[in-house]
Amino acid sequence: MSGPRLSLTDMARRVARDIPSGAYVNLGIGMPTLVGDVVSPEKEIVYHSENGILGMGPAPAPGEGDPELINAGKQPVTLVPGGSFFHHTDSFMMMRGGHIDVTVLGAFQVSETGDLANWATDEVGYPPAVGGAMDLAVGAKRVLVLMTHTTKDGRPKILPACTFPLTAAAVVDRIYTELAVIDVTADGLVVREIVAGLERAELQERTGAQLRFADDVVELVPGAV
Amino acid sequence: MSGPRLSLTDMARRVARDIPSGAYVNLGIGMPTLVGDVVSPEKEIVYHSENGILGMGPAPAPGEGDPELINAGKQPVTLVPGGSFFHHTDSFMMMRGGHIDVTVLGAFQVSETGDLANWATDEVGYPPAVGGAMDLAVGAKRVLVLMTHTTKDGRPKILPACTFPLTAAAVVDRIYTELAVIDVTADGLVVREIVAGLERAELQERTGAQLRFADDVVELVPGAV
Amino acid sequence: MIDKRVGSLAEAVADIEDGATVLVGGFGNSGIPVELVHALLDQGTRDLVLVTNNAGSGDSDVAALLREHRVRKIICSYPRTTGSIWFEERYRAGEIELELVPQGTLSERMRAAGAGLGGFFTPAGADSLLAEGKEVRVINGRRHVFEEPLHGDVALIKARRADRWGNLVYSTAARNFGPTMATAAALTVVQVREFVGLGELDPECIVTPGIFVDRVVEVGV
Amino acid sequence: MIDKRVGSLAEAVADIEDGATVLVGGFGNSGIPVELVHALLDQGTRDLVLVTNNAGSGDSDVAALLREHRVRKIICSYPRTTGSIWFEERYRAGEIELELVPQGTLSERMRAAGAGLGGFFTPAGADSLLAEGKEVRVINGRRHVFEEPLHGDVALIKARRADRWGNLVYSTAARNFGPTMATAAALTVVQVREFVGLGELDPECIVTPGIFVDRVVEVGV
Repeated sequence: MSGPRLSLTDMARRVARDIPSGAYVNLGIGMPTLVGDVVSPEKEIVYHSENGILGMGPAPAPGEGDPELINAGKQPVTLVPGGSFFHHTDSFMMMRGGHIDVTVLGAFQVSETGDLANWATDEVGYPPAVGGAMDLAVGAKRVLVLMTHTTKDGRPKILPACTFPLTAAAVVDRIYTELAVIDVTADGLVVREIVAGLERAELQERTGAQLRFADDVVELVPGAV
Repeated sequence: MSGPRLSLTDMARRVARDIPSGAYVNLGIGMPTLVGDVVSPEKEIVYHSENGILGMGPAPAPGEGDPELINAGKQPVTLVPGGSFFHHTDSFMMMRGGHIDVTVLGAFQVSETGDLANWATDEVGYPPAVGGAMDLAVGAKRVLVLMTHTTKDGRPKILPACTFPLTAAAVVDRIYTELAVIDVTADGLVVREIVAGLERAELQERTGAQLRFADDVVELVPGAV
Repeated sequence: MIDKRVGSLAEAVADIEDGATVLVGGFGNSGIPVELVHALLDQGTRDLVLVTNNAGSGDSDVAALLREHRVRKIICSYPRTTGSIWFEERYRAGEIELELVPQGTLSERMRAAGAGLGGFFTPAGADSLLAEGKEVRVINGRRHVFEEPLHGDVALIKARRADRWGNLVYSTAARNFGPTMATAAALTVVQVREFVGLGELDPECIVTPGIFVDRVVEVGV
Repeated sequence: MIDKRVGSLAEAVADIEDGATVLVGGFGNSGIPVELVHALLDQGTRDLVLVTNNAGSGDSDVAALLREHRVRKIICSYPRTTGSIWFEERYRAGEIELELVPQGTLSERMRAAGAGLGGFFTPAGADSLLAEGKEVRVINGRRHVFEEPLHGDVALIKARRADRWGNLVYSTAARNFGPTMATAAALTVVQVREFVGLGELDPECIVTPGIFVDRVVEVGV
């Protein structure tokens, strides 16, 4: 797709700005993982991993580390001072019980009422898999979605209603794409920020649901987020 | 009450014989606590306390011990090697979840179908208290009741149906009194053992429910149990 | 920087409001956050709903709250213990509401709150008076009663050590309700014997991860 | 004397029967009781119902059971991972039944079994296809789905150390499903890196008390 857009790093940086210091954060697999790399080092963030880790640190040096100390994406990680280990059931208490302040999730689709579809498509014959997505979506205090604005073939992913199977209804608080930052509000979708150089009409065109624009829409400048 | 009867120590000894080596055991407050004192030292028994102890040992020497290391009866205890501490919710998982092999409980009344009444009487105006009795009664693999055969004023405590509020229905496996050892079976109450010198008719007279007698009723000799 | 340590007991309980549901740790005299409860008494809050296993004994802590007419309702499993004179007095006078809950159910209801569950079926108490007015369902041939989650506005608990993240370890049987209550309250306040540096607690042995803790205060005992 | 140690992997799994429901610990490649699963493979049991978070990867352990047609049904949250070739092959051929469960619900259902509960209501999945055919109830304004306890005939798990009572401690994130599965099975079999003497494990740090464990076997890794 042509036209102005944020890079992946810009998108991750934009999400990172919204994570307050002191937050307990669970980053979903894939694109959301990038957010951890660009959070300001001045913030003290406690990362949670569904497989029983609080205080997850960066990957160990190659060849070092504990092969069983992995994150939800099955990649090797470390533990920071103050971190702890616990079993799966306790880990999901944290997720479902409202103890995680912020989660950043990928998505196939988000509806204008904050419904989230991020676990299954309409692909037939392929075995389904759900993991911890549903527990996290219903339980985190704040659910941020980080995704491309449209599918690879240009179809909108922000829709009046999801067409893919739901992960959870009415859970998404904010959507971050390469084009905009959009809040899910009781009055529908509200654009807070838009990539510099993109017309509002064009953003609407690439979006399946009706957008409103905040009074003070901010411009996001690629490379300077 | 006159006539042949077992002493408290005899009764506790008789119960202790039925606790197999290796068992996880929870002893109720009061009379059942005595059982722990007379179990054969050749058996290795792991005592559980509802307040989060497995491997509870005897009371510490006077003036020693940890004031917060107490049993369910709020008395100071110790921990044996191999013992562990855990929180209340985990402790009641053990009790309710069928992990305790044997519990010995006191009772106000037991019915012929094994209903247990051991938490409330018909006393009016006195505040009720239940503690862990209900969880233990429904959850232990084997529920043994250790109690006097009748009330202080001679009324039967073994009845066709309990008149006091139930703790749990159909949970008691065996009843131990100063007069007899009685099994609760699908065919009703079956006397397995009777104190030496007591007529069967007299035992029946002191019992509110119908008794049957096993083919091989054993005599219990006071002082030689 | 995350720092959940507060400098005084008074500060730790300063914003607890009238009418709050307060979970108070302890079993008998083991694990009671005595100093925090006295700070709450001094703070003056009224109309409290207390959730605690026993209803106090003698004149201290929970009993003192009862004595000073601060408690509207108590949710517990075993209010009647040796020396529970203030509870008994308030109860007989009809001045306090009592919700009696089997001990395992009490703990499990708080866990359900902490775990974000909508309730559960338990066999404990299903055959008893305590199931009256509640949904009873036969599951696998056995009667079960439906029990709802029990949330606290505040939890007051006692632990042995804490770091600035609020990670906790406990001491022997004083652990009892603490770890569960910590998960079930909107605000969890902990008194500890001592603070330790971040990283000094073994990550394999932390019982309550700091995510469940809001404030820790050192009382030295 | 209580001694749950057994001398060989073969002995540890000898009496597992055809048709058994087997809980297998592990998340990704962390905490999988590889040696126990291979012993089960060698033992020859068929028609298994496996409960495990992932459906195996490559040719080892769970994947090997699938390859050798030992598994009738799998209950898990994330069967599709890199290298889950045997699962995918069996699934596409219609040779294996799949019950897909949200990960937290999977763990919580096993906990309910271990805790003697009759089931619970969870918001996770209540808005989704995975709630189809299940009871849905609105609690405090939110949809919840009723989930039943999930019992195992056998649990196969991995821990770091055990004593002869079966007390266990784990290693970092390999703990994952182990402590919960240990509570939920009629027979819990554990492979450990090393045995230690009774009393050598800190009673404050034991994660799985021996009451939940039936057999431990030392595998040295």
